[in-house]
Amino acid sequence: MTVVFYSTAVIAILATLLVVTGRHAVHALLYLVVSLFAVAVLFYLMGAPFAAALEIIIYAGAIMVLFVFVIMMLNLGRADMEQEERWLAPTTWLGPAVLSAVLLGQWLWVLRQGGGGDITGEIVGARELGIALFSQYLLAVEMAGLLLLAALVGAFHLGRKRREDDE
Amino acid sequence: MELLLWLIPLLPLAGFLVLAVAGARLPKAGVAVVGAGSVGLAALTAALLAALFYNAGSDPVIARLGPWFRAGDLSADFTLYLDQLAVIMTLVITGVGFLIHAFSTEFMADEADYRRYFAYLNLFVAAMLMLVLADNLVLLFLGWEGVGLCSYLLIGYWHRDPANGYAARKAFVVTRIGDVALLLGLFLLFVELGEFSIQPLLAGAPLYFESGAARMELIAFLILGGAVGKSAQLPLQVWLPDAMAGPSPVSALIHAATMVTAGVYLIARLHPLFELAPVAQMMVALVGLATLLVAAWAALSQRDIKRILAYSTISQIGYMFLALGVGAWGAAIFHLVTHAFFKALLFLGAGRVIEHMHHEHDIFRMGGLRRVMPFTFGVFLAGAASLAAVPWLTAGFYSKDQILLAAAGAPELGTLLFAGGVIGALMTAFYSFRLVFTVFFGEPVTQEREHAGWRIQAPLALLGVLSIAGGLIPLPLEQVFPDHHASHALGLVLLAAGVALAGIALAWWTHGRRRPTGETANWPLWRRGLDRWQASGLGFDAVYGVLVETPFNTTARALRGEIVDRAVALVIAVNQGLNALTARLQNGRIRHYALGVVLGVLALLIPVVWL
Amino acid sequence: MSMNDVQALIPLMILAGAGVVLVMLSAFVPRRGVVAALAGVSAVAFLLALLPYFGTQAVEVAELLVVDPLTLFFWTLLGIATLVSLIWLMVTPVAEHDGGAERYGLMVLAATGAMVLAAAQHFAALFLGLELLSVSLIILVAWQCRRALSIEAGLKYLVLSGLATGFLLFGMALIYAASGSLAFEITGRAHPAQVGELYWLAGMAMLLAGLVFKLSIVPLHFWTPDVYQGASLPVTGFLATVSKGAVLAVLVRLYFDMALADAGGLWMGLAVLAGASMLVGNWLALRQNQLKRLLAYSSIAHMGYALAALLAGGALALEAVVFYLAFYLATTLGAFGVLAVLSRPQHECERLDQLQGLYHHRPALALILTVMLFSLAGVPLTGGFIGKFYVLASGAASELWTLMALVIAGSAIGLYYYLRVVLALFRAPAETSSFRSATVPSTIVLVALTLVVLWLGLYPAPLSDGLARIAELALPG
Amino acid sequence: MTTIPLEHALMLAAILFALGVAGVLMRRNIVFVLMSLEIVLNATGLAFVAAGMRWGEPDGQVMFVFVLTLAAAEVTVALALMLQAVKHYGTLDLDILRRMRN
Repeated sequence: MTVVFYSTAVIAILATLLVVTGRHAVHALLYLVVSLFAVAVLFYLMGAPFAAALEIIIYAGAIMVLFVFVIMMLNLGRADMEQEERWLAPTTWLGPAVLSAVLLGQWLWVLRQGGGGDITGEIVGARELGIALFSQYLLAVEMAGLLLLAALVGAFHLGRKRREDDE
Repeated sequence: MELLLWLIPLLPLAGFLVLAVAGARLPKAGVAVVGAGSVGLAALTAALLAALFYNAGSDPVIARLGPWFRAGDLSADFTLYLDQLAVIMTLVITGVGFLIHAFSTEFMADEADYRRYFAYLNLFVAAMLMLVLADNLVLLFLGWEGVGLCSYLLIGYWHRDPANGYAARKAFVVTRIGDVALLLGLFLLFVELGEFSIQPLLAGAPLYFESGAARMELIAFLILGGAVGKSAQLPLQVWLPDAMAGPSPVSALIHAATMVTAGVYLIARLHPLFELAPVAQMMVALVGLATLLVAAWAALSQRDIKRILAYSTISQIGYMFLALGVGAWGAAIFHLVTHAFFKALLFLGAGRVIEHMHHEHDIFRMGGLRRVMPFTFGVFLAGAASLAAVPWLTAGFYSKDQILLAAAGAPELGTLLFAGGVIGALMTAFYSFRLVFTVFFGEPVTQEREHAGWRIQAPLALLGVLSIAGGLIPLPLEQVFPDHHASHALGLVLLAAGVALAGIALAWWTHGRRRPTGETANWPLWRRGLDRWQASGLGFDAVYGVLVETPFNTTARALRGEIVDRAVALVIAVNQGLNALTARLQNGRIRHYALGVVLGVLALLIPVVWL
Repeated sequence: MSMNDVQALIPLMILAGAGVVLVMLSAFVPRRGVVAALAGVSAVAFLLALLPYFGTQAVEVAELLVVDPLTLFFWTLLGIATLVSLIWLMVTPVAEHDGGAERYGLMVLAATGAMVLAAAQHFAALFLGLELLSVSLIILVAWQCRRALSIEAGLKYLVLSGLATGFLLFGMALIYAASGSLAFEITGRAHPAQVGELYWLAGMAMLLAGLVFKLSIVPLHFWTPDVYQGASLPVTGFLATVSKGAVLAVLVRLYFDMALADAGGLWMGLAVLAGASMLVGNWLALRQNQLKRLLAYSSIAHMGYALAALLAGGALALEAVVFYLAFYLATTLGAFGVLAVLSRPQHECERLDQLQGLYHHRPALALILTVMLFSLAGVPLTGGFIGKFYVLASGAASELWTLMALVIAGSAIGLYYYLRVVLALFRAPAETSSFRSATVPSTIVLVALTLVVLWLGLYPAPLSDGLARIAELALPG
Repeated sequence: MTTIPLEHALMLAAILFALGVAGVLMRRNIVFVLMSLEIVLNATGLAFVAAGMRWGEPDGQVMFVFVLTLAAAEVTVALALMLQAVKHYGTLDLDILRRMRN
């Protein structure tokens, strides 16, 4: 199992790397889905099957499909790929990459100190999660609902196609 | 008495509020009545209060209006405190202030924005009164800020000319540098003594600090920094001569009764702190000495009538600092009072002259005004005599004499301080009468005769009388200041007197006696040469030129003003440069903004990980 | 959840319910005025619902929220600010197609998020409150989708705020990993003793970075001027007051509940950022002629001062921050109010030259704006002076001389650009300038705000005493 | 069942997070920037779940659910905004969106 964990982790990292450096939007999106699947597997391995399911259903399912729709609407083609090629000149990415590496270095240095304990893989499933959500976190769930409502209103207003826009 | 005390600053404040809010509906006469009347009433109140105060044996009066605020251990109330020092300051501010207001009602009658002028003036007086009457340092700082704000508003208002924008900025930057120092000093004081109320603070300081303790010296130095900025002393004197473009009565108010004397008052008020900080106190004396010499020297070569007076203000305040520095607190206040009289008079008189000459400021384009402006000449002469410290006749002589004697008696560097003061006195007498002779003597440049109503004549006359006789007014300060033993050597007195007379004589020689002569073409050569030599002031002109004008102009050109001027320009430039730099980073690119976010995270993360 | 809990949440429920109802209602009620009025009523109802709680004990609500005197104070403050923002939203004229009534509902939802934030004592509440506030705000910022600037501002805010939220969440996760709890106090107690102290500290650093992003602390400040400029005036006002106030509120609670003053490196990092904010904010504002950007830069500096006060630690620091917030909210709302009142449809009053000579046409508005600018500059007799004084007093009490010197120097620079605006108000008006006159309701609000600012400057003692009591209760020991 | 050190799970989250940050910093195309933001949020979700499992509590997963909610809400608004931006600026290039600057 340990082998599965680490190999999945490597897959997640590689897929994510391909997303970040990708040229073609749809390809990048597919790599992102791969990465999300990998993370879902990790969730499962860590003993969180429900989280794994959510990761696939909502993240890889709903949210990514939204992306696909938009990319299709924008009809990104070969020209855009060439443009991406030009935008990704070393002068653009070198500085940010170094900075991100410094950040990562800091984190890894902190995490290497250890002492965090082990994940035993004991399962905390949908039942416990549900109880927690609807007892002590009930208020938070309500808040999440409001959050979604706000986003809905926003998307409705911003995405609305108005008659006068067509002129 | 408590109520009366509060009335004094509140009356001009009320005047300001009325003018600011309802002034638009008032006719000019109404504005004049409110503007001058409020200060006049304050002056009357002050006089009444002073009478009561002295009758009651000069015991301090404390008037608490109510609490102001409290933050932790720190609290400040709206409380005024009247003692012998505050009484004198109040009388001078309201009295001289009222005379200037009264003068302005007629002098400024043609000004389009009469109302705002008086509103600012009233606010100015109110802020200054708050400053001198404050019982705690926070209230004092309120007055301090108010005075600074008013001066900035006035400069900003009158400087329509964009070229003068620099002057306004300069005044702003320079006085702010002083204010930063002052505020730091006050907070340091608070942290050490846990008190903002002045009297307990002054009483507590000697118990808490050893004389010469490092913290005490630091505090005194910071306070001195504030005083130096506000009172235009070296090295922060540069803003004052440039801040002259306002109308003359404003200059009179800034230079005589308010604003620049704030620094002198502050140090005098906090003198026990300076007594505990001998190094800082010596610094006060040296700053004063350097300032009085440099400013007097600068005044020697000015052509603009108001700039001469401006430099003379800096120089005279240098004398006050000198007195403070040698512990002659009473002498400093005495000179502050007489200076208020004659400097207000001189500025108002200069305003009359400038107006008469149709806004000509250059004294060398004037002349002979004695004949056409006899009244102005009379009072101006009284003021100039007092400034020049004409011996035994004028108020200025008595106050300056006290300072010089005190300097001579100083335990350290007494000779140096005295000698510097005497040289300054010589220059003072010279430049004041150079001004008088050039402007009022010789051939008249105009035949137009002056006309002045009583609202102009009465204040000038009164100030003239005070400039002469003001030295006889007793200024009891024994409850506030410790006794000061000054030297009383008759020789020194005579020396000071003689120097003043010599300066006047010199001025007569170089600028009074010499006037364009008649036809000389058919004189023999020797006679022409003699005449030219005589006409050139027996060579004094050349000496004058070599000793004063040339070096001053050269240094001025070389340094474009003064070194400090450069430093100020540097402060401005640095801030503007940083403005440009930071603004360039604000380039609109999300990616760059996101870099900022990551940098911020790192800025918090790295110290956590590595410290 | 007991009855007691429910009771404590009534004000919050009113606000949240009103938000939902208003959003729904906007679809059916075509009249903007009706929705606007209802939004105002809901804010008033929220404030009225607070009344019964004054003088009661602290109530913890299901671990997530706590309603104690400090919360009540913040709620009152933010409630009033919300009400005033709603009024500015009403009085600012907008082009017809930008005037969707949903804006009122969104603003009420954002306010709900702010209230949750101010009462949060648990990371879940912090996170959701913050995001409800942010997401609603992003939409409000981008609302005028015919203006390119509005969209640009919305997108900038969204991307940067999303990134900051990422750090915030990762920080929370690390703290949780180290301490096993998401409640402020429990994790705070866990910090010195437990294993993984470095986890805890690094997590806290990232959490704080996410929070100070919303306060526009340098160098996380870059979004501020662009978002301020792109949003419409009332939304900017809301962003500058309610959003910053709520984040500052939760920062105060975090700081004291988690004893951050003892975390040396963290403290040092925050101090550096606070100092940088004071200087950079003021430098940026020096020559700015765009009023919204000017206020944005000035807010950077002001949040730097507030953070410096917090860093001093102790009861006095708590008092100082809360007082500072109170004065800052009143003053900023006043300043934005004057600008909002002077705006025209599709033509907001946002440049300095548009204000030139205001005094000669609308003396009352000019005087009100002058009071507000003086207050921001910290001129005595206004609330700003006392606020600055509080900051300095708390700094002096902890002997933070460098920070104090920076506060004083920053204020010295700051005065310059505020006075620049004041001078423009009193200068002779330009030929072409014309000014709208204020309506009666906005005049009343503006006058009230002015009186508050002056009251805070002239007689802050009652508020100070109240804050001292609150601070005593909030800080055990 | 297997045991995994918490550090390793968190390190993975950190790496994914850093990759996301790098994406936000260096991509000019809005679509990629938004995807990078999703990576960032997903990484925090992973960290939460891992931390929750280390304590054997559901709280970590609860936070993950909320993160998921936020991701959904944010992406909805973001995509709508992106379409508007394309309409106004005619490009997906974020560097062009800089009409507001000093």
